[in-house]
Amino acid sequence: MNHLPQAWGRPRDDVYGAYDNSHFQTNGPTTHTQSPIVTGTSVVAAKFKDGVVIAADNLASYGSLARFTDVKRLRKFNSLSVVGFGGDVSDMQYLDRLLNSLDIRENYSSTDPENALNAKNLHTYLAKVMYKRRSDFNPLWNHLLIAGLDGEGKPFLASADLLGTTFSSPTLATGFGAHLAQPIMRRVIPDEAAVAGVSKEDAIKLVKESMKVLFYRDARSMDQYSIAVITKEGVELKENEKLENQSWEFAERIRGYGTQVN
Amino acid sequence: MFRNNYDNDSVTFSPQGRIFQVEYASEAVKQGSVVVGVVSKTHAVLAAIKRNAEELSSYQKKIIPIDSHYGVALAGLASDGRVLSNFMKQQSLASRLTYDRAIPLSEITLRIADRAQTNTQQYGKRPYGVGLLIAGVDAKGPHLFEFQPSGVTHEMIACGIGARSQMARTYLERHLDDFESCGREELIKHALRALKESLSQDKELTVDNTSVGVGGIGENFALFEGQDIAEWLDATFENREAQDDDDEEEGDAMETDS
Amino acid sequence: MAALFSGAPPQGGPGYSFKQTPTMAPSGERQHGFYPYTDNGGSTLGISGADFTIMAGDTRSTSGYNINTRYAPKLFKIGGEGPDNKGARIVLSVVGFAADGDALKERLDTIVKMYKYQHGKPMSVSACAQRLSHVLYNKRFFPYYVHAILGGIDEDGKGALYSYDPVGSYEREQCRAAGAAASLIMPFLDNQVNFKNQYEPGSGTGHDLQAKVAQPLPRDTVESIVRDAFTSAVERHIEVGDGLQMMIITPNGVEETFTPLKRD
Amino acid sequence: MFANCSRQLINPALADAPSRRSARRLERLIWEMCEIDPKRIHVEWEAALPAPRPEQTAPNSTSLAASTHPTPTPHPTCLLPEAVELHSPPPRHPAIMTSIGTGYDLSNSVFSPDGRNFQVEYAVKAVENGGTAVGIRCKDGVVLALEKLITSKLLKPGANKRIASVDRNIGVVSSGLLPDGRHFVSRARDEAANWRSLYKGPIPTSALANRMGSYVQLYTLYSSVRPFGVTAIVGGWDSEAELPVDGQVGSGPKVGSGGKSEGDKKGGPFLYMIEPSGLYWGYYGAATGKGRQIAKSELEKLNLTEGSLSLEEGVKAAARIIYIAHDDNKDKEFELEMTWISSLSGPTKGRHEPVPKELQEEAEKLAKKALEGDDDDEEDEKMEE
Amino acid sequence: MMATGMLGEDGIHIDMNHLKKGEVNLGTSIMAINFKDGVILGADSRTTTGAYIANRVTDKLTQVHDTIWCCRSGSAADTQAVADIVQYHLGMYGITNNEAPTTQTAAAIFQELCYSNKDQLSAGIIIAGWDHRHGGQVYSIPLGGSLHKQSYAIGGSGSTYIYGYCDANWQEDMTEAEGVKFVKGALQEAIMWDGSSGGVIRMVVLTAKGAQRHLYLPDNGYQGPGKQ
Repeated sequence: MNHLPQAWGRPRDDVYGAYDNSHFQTNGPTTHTQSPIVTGTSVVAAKFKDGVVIAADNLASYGSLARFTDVKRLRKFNSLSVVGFGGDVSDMQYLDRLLNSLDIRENYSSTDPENALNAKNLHTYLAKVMYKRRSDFNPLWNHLLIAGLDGEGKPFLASADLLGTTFSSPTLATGFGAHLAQPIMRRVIPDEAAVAGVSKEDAIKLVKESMKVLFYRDARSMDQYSIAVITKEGVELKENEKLENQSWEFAERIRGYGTQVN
Repeated sequence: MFRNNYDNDSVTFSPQGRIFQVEYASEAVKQGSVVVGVVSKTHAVLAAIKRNAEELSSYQKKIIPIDSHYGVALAGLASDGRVLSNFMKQQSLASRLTYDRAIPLSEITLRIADRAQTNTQQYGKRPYGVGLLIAGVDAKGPHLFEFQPSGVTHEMIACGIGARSQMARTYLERHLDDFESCGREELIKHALRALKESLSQDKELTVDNTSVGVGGIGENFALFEGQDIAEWLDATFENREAQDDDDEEEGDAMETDS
Repeated sequence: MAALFSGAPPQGGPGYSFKQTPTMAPSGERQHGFYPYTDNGGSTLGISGADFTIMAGDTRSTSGYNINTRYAPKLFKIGGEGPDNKGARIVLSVVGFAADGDALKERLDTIVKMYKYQHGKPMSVSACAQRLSHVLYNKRFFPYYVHAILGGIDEDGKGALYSYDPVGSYEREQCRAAGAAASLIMPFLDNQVNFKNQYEPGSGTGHDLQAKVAQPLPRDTVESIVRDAFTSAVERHIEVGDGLQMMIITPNGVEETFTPLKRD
Repeated sequence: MFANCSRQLINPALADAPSRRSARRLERLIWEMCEIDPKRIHVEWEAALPAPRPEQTAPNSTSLAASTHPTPTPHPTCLLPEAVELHSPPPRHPAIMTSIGTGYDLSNSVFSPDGRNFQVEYAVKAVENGGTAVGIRCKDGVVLALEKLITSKLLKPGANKRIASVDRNIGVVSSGLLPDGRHFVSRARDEAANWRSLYKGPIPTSALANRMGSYVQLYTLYSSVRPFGVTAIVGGWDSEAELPVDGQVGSGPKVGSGGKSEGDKKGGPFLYMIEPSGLYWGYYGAATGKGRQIAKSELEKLNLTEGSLSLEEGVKAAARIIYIAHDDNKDKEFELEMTWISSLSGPTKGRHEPVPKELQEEAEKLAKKALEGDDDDEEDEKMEE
Repeated sequence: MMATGMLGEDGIHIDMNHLKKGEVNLGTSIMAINFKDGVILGADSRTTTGAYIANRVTDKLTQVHDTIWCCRSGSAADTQAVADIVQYHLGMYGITNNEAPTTQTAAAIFQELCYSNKDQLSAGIIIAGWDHRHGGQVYSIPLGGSLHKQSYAIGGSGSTYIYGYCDANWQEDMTEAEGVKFVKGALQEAIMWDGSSGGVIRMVVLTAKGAQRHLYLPDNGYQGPGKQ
């Protein structure tokens, strides 16, 4: 259960025992330890037959403080790809600028869609950036999902984290979402073959349902979120969605604990 | 010692605004044996004459496959060509590794051209003495680029550089409109015929002195030499032995031209 | 009250707490409390035969108790033509920290491709094996955290298999299992491939027992050993499962197969 | 005194209008300045500018400490009499008119006894042989056009683009040595990227022109390099919108920021031309290359200073001017390349893009018609008079 | 034990132990708001070294260009150094480009410094500026060096106590008097509940008319003297 960004990049206690920091202090004392400060929580995404749906809420937390409530964590790169950011917001902004300069460079010679970087190209690039930075011991404290279409126009969804680890799956979620949203989404889309049977509406419903569960159970989440759908028609990005159909009425029936009835 | 005062180095303009050193470098290209390139809607073909220094020596390398989607043909200083092709190979691999993308041909051409340009604006460097034809396929289809020592590059439909290449270019210009719709085999034939035009009359294209590079949509760029090209040579110059036999063949008309 | 505010993860492992701060005097050095490795689980194995080598690996990728994905290949063709490595005769398997594994794979692939470009012929598996050792050793102070196995066909046409530790020590072997379930699979291979603890029937008892002599196994036998090894490992190790990827390297090329494993 | 003059020299109000009057004023200024001990000036600009490096690194690295441009250095080449002469023909000094054979023209960075740098002048000759390039600053955008002589039938038609983008909103077209033009563009892109990495927004066209002027000028200072064999026209649209800081999140008050001054217009079209000496001016209409004289006289007819020409009219005018300028060269075929940059509300939404095929074809058709009907037109004009 | 980030155990306050021994800390309440005619910056005046008040009349409102100011929180030394560098850059920008830098430019440079030196700095900065073209703007750069454009921003240790106050009382498009009242009310609360904030309330109002300082003293219930 190490879903909090603060815990990313630490060795797993269950495998390695409590982390002995002195390993990295051999030559000289330490100054500030880098760690995420202003953070975003989960990003969730699912493929469907014609594309990918991706969502993330609009909250940036400062420890337990819900500090910024208008932080859009989905970024459209071009008409083929969207990147979702979990983790540190300052590093997210760095990556945003990096992608901006990449986009400028890519469009010097032409804006032809044939030559545009597709989601797969973008994922490879970002994974390299993440791995390079972790190898420099100066990681970008993010967990990214890259959603879009690959070179053949097929749905593409893959992840890259602060260690440079990459993987791809029909449904993906970062942070708390890996625990809470993935099981929900995997029930509907268990494998690559199942993607062909999922419509855009199904996928949107599924992702929205996951966002709701995350809002119920993730203490660093909020009920306003961004959601993007990437298909051949392009990117449809909505940045001010509100969670709908929440269920709280049952609180009425809950009284005290144990045997109390009034 | 020099023809004039302005041709000592590549950082001096002549009063007419020319840079003689760069122009002389272009002459080096004309010393190299001829190479030609042609593209159709689906394929890109390079063909080259290989020279051997003497009867018993091996033939030089004229066509170099760089990445699976393209290759280059060179005319001029082979060692300069090797430097550039190594650079291209590195850049191509880097593109695959960084973006998982085959480097666009226009991009790789620009990169070597920019390298060549610095050699023409700084003292102590000399321009490259090699011309290249870069041919292959990228996301936007087949392409052919010409690179000159000055750093000038052009995208071409067909091109020939090297010794006596004017003859090849004349042939290519004459058939310019045919190339676009050519199939793979037909395009190779055109390339070989153009190549043949540049040979002095007593010379023939043989399996020993000819190289062919072919790339296409859905087909990796590959180099063909030796017996692999025998069939093409036979098919292209089938009238070598029996010249008078068929005269409606275009190739035939060409033969009588020369 | 402090507990309510705590930014530390719920399980409160000592490693995750915010509470502790550096006690030593600061200096200009850039230092991070950042651990650059993780373990992505999974298992691989390789067995060489008389004229073939089989490499295999499951396709599960994990982070702790999470399954990242059910399909993340651990087997990679090395040094073929183009991005699909057509015509490759060498296969690398990596297990451990997947990002390092991918980086190692790309390094080796680039080396083998450049070798072919510069020398005009494909790299032999023995040369490739030695290069891989060097690549790992050169990074021994910040190692690729992977257990690599390299398979191919040697210059005599025999199956070749090399296994590596993360810092480049390597050895040519008959068979090797690596990764999360290595300790489960390796004894099984010792017994089934190298015939450890197998004796000639009727050769006697006690010191008279004659050990069964290991010899190269036929391909179908090896394939079924591999399947058995993985189906068993899946039962007993949570980080192994989802799918079995196999690559059979013969002088004619590399055959690739995929079989589902249990996804529990 | 020196500092004062330099401030004026980079004053956009001055640099913008290429009118005779302001050119004279500048010229006077320059001469005033030349009366200052030239050695002192020389030392000052040498010290202010970094030496060119073998690799084309930016003089301003991305690190914050050393990142600002070595301004407020004035545009040093403006101080060179030679540079002035390029613009206003009669030389002030009794010149040794011939350069050849004197030996003063064999190396860059060497002054002749009458204070000229011949290598720079020879570089200009390289430009004068290039295809004509034109830039027009219209009221709602900028048009760039280029005459590309077709050197071989084998060239792929329409494929060899030569007008390049810098950042998203700036275009560069150059005349002269092609590879030098690419070098110029690649440096301009680096400058724009450096600007972005510090200021997190697009570089203003004027700032780019200034930095490129400085860069080109560096190549006149050292004997180890040669001057650029290009004259480049830089056109851009500086966004009129309120730009965010790259990467920022959040958007401020929903009602918008308070306290804006009404009618304070910002951004708009800009056009500069940078010469091999490093000299640059702002223009309403700029032309360089072989047909520049004809092009300039045509540009003057457009009354661009009035600022009434629309972008679409500009496209048609540019096409026509290139066709007219080419007329002398009739035997050679050419291809017309045109790009434009409009306002955010215009067709390109503030980006530098090729002119759409349909519009370009229409413009070329009109240009050809204008060329054929030249005689008629003249008659018409007479009648109007 | 584990070395960690710069947040205190509540995940909100700056961890005092991260400051160098004897380092002066702006345990602070700072804020900046947009209003009808521009922006208002406000701050308390307490500077502490541990529990000792090193300066009780600190000015935490710093001018970095004609109409661009910032509020500093965190290490006094760090934020002063950052503000000085930004001031240099903006001055340079104004001269070289013959045009005053915008608030965006200032925010960009502040962010670049805070982000790329995040390991060595403890600085939480709010930037507020006014220019003809964009009117008033408020940007916040919290600890990690991210940049947030906001309609109003609060920062420093005291800010945690006034999130509720500000959210409840915030209105867009306030008049100057309303804005001053809002800022004063919020800072009074912060000074009241945060031990690291205290002293006088300083404000700067930035509008087309330029910068106008305000001062409010505790001994008259923050009634005056007002405009300076």
